[in-house]
Amino acid sequence: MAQRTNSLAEKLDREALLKMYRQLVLIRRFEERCAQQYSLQKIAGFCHLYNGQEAVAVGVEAAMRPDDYLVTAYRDHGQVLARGTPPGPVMAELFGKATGVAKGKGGSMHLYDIPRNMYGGWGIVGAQIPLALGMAYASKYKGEDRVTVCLFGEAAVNQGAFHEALNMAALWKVPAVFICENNRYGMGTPITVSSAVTDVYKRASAYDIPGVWCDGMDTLHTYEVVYEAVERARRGEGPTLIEARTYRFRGHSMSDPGTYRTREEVEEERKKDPIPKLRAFILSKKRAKEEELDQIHEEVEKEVEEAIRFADESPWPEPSELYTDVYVDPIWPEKVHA
Amino acid sequence: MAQRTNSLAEKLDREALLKMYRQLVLIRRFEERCAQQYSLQKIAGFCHLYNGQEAVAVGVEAAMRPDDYLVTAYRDHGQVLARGTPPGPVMAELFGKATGVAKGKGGSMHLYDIPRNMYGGWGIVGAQIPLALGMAYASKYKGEDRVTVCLFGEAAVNQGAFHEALNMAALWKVPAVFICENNRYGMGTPITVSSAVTDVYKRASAYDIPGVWCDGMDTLHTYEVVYEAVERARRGEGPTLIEARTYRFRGHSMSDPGTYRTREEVEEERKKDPIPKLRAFILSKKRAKEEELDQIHEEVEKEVEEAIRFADESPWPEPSELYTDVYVDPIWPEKVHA
Amino acid sequence: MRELTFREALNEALDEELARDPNVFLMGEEVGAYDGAYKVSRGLLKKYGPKRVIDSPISELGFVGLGVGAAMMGLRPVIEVMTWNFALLALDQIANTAAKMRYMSGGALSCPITIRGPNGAAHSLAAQHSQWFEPQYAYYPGLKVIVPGTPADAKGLLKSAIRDPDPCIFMESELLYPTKGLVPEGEYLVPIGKADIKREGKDCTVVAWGRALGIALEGAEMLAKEGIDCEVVDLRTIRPLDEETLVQSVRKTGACVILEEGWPYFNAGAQISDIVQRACFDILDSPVIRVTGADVPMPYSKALEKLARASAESVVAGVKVALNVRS
Amino acid sequence: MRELTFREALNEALDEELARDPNVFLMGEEVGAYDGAYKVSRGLLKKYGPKRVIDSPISELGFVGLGVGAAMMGLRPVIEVMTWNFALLALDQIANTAAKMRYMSGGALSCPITIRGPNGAAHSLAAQHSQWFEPQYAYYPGLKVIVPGTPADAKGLLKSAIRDPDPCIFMESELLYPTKGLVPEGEYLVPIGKADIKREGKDCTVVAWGRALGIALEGAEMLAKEGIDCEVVDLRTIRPLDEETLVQSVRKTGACVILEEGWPYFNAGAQISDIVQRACFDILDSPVIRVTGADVPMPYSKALEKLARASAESVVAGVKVALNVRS
Ligand SMILES: Cc1ncc(C[n+]2csc(CCOP(=O)(O)OP(=O)(O)O)c2C)c(N)n1
Ligand SMILES: Cc1ncc(C[n+]2csc(CCOP(=O)(O)OP(=O)(O)O)c2C)c(N)n1
Ligand SMILES: [Mg+2]
Ligand SMILES: [Mg+2]
Repeated sequence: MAQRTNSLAEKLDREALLKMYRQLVLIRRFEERCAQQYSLQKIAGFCHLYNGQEAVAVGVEAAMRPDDYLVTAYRDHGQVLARGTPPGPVMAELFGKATGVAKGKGGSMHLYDIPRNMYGGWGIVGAQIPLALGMAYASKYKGEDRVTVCLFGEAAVNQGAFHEALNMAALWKVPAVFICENNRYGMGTPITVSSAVTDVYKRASAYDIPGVWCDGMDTLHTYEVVYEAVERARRGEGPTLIEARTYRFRGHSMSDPGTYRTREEVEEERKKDPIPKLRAFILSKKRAKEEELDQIHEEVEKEVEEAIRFADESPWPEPSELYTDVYVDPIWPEKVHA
Repeated sequence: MAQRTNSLAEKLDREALLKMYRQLVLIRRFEERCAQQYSLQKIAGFCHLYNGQEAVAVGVEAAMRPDDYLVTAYRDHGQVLARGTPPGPVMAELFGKATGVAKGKGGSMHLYDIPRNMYGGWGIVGAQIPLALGMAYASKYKGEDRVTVCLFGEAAVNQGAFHEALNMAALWKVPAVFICENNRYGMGTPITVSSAVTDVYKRASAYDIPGVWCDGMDTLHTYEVVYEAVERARRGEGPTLIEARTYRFRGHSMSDPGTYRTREEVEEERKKDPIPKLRAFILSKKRAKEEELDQIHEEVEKEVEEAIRFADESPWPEPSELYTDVYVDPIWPEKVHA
Repeated sequence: MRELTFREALNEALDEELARDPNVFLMGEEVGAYDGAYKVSRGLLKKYGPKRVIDSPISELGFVGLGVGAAMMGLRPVIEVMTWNFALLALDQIANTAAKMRYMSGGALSCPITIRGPNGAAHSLAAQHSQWFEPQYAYYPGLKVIVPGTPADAKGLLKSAIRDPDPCIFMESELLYPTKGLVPEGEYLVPIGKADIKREGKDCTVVAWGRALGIALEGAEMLAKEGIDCEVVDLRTIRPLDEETLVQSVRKTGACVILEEGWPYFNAGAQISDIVQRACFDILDSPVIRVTGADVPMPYSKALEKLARASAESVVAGVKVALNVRS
Repeated sequence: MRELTFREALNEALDEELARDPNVFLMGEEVGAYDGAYKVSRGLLKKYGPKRVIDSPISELGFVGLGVGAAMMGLRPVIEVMTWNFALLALDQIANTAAKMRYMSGGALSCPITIRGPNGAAHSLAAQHSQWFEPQYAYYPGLKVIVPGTPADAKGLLKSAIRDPDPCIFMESELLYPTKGLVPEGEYLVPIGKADIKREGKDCTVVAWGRALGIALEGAEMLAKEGIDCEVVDLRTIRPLDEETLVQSVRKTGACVILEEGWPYFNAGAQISDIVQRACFDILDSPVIRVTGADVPMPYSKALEKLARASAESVVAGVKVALNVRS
């Protein structure tokens, strides 16, 4: 059931709303530019864009404290930007440069910002769910009041890892919130083809935890629903499973033409674009003027432009970096493998 | 919810009831003698006895057609005997003899009787569940009207394999019945310690399939509930999850003293012994006389004695057997590995 | 003979086997409606319908287990793992069930399954998507491990694997999919467990398989210009290993370099080296040399990735070490 | 020095580390109320309570993943796998997450987890419960793989593993648990990555680790009676491997036999053989000889199981082959 809250969103101040708006615009613009940079072959490998799903990352971020933990899958540009990592080092990572958030070693699927409590960025479908369990377990162990929010796609729910982790999370009431970004497709496979139960939130019943859904195209609704779950977790009442119903505007990754969806379906979903939606709310509530919002677009434009320049101008990693970070201390003398 | 049927059991004829009774007694006696033979070190390795749970194997067998398929875990003596495999080759397998059902190569945890559609006997907790999915999938693929029944313990339900298999079984409506033998402990761990949901049948809701429970200490109730599910599967209506509530009278395996349960609890459960229960039913319905039932006990006693003699007198596998059955055709010349 | 890509050759093998035997079916993530993540199964759903070509959920342990169970019942499943990186999730069903059922049942059960998909790194896919898994599977008795290096071998070996009565692990390569090669017309099989000499030579044996074959051949060409004549042995199958062909070649050339794209330690080449050092002890003038990838998780950045990978240049260097030739 | 069993030595290590560092916790199936399936954690729940010693559901992928996640947050989880056979289900979290997080994050993440449990066959446990997994883990850069052979090493190495900042795979042996050995009093650590010469000798180096160490020493004693003096090198750690000690020993004795209980192909010994053949090429009088288990899933019947396993007799035979001595 979609959880209706006491209009928490109504209480958000101008600053909060503009921050959210800026994040939405930043993510969208960042992803658009990524697509370009990918065609220019400055970005390589698998690159999964977040266009359309921005309301989830932004709504989630608004619901979290900065010291709460976030972990997600390979579709992670939006989340790291929402956490506040400057776009420069993110773009540099995508370019494989030494100034990237992971020194160029991780790439698009493996973005981290530990000081900002963004814990990745993982490429094996579902694998971040047991990790999140461990993160939340650690918080509980340490007596912290910090919550771990874990994001995953609706196709990941069919992994055993989801099941095992949710059972333990429920059993031990760890402070975690499990959020399924249901964009209805796992690569080219619609959820109806892969899941016996297509209302993802209903899977919560198998673990006796609350299962709710939210409109993942609506930043504020996402914020409200996630906020309740985060605070519930913080109070020690255990995990919640949230299904954020959303949609990705582009293909699964840069190499996917996305022909498994009809043009009509995509057009229909594009009408629910989270950016105009939040804009309309802000304007209708008179929290900001048109020009102020337009100004944000311009600032973001420059910020992303600057990020690309930063990435472009950054150096490649030194060859010696090949052998660092495998272990804390290298285990064998560097040797040529020929 | 425990499914109440139109008293299918009432319609069972004398022959059917006596067959069930004989199976219960055979399994019980076989297991008692196994325990002895284990102390004599004629049986080695892990040996998981079935005492107390007999009603499940026997009720299930009565609900199946002989050409339906059965697959279970390592606690498999009861199931193979219920399928009709003579106790001699089963005991010989436990003794590691060449005349065993798997030529002595499998042992207690890996009993098979393919002509009787008993497909093992598997040692990795939960691993037989995807196998069962594949077996039922194969039936559907071939257009057979044969049903696969899969047994597993309540602790196996926490494995990812369970979750993945049940989703696909439900999605593709394969002719399978998944039966959890809930004996309340996985080794020394009570279900309350390992599962967020202790009514196992409720997990069915996560796959949108029927979930029911039966009294797994009651052969006839088990028979009725399983029968409905088997026939439902046969009609092509898809899988059912059944929780058979039962109890093992002995430790997890021969090496387990079972100190994690109170004497009182075990005593209490022993009062629900499925053998006197079926006996009372048969007598109350006047389907047989006391002496006839006693006669069965005597016959079984001899049969098991004979099985032990058979196993004792059987030869050990030939050394050359070490290298057979790895592949259909050996892949490398036999060589000494020194 | 026609020129086909590796991808097309595999597609033909699947197509022919689906047509030949109604017990063959193909299952995996995206194999149907999407035509395969790497388009190996292109057109097969359309041609054979959803009974024979099945899109699975993302449940590697579950659908590999499904295949193992269906094989146990006499079907001939071909299970596609989108890449072998993801198949670690299913290793239990492969190593503990498929590889052992025949033995544990005293021969009563068989498991004629083929599990296939791309192995090894492509470009800039980073650590979790750039791994070679041959040694992980070749360790287990009960499995066969096949790693073809040319379109013709890929087709003939995949057909053999599908018909094989034992569980076959079939490893392809994303980078090979678009590469072309001559493929015989019509039906043919390549036997499992037979190596093939892809280039004859007299100075040094270079052992390779899968995508490394092309790198080895490239290295051999470079060496030929310097007057060094390499014999390139394409193992094609890792388990069982064709020790005879391997040893004969090294006994002929007197030197051995093993090329492997994966990590340098506890890999497949180590076993090959062990065989050669024992079987050719009396004739080797220098130790067996191994050329491998670096002992690091694969970095994303192209600047680093190229350093982490085995190359024709490293083969050249390796052969020179083996032959005691100064560069 | 006192005599302790292997089990007691491990228990002491856990006890001391739990007492020393509040970030250390022990989780696994049956580790708490049941005192451990093999009683390694006996008494620890009682002493440290349910926060520090936690019984997990049977969810290997899940609770190993939990440990990896908790380690990422700075805790020091010790995760017990009831046996390594079951840990195949969790290999994805070990190989794809634990081993790679440091690299993929450019050093921002660490994963100081220890995963431990029994490895190898006991008696008559049949195919699915009788496997050796060293080579499967040692392949992955990012992991450390430790396989102690004596109670003293077990204690000192487990303590080192728990304190180590990288993910450690710690392999014990059910058959070793009840065996006794001298263990130093008080606190001590044994360094990871250092081999140890457990018997000095001059004629032939026998390389072993884990339970094979005892078999190697037994073989060496038998050979001593025949006047053959073996040096037994206990590797103790498989990754990183102490090549220096290994090579020094072989250069001293001039011959090398590697004993491994696991399967013969693509195992850990193959890598060791490769190292030795290259580093000692100039001084070896005979090839490196390997003694291993048979290339079959483990049979249940004792009649067959004993044939499948490496033994002191097979070590004796192997050394004689290496030394060209007729039996
Ligand atoms: C275990 C595993 N299997 C398969 C893949 C390949 N793969 C990457 S993303 C993906 C689809 C996942 O879909 P979903 O969980 O819905 O997330 P979305 O991409 O829609 O955000 C697949 C199959 C993988 N990375 N890991
Ligand atoms: C994957 C795996 N983990 C652990 C074990 C060890 N083990 C064998 S039986 C068992 C308990 C299983 O309990 P349950 O599923 O309830 O079945 P029961 O023994 O009660 O019949 C455990 C932990 C195993 N065999 N496989
Ligand atoms: Mg999706
Ligand atoms: Mg149980």
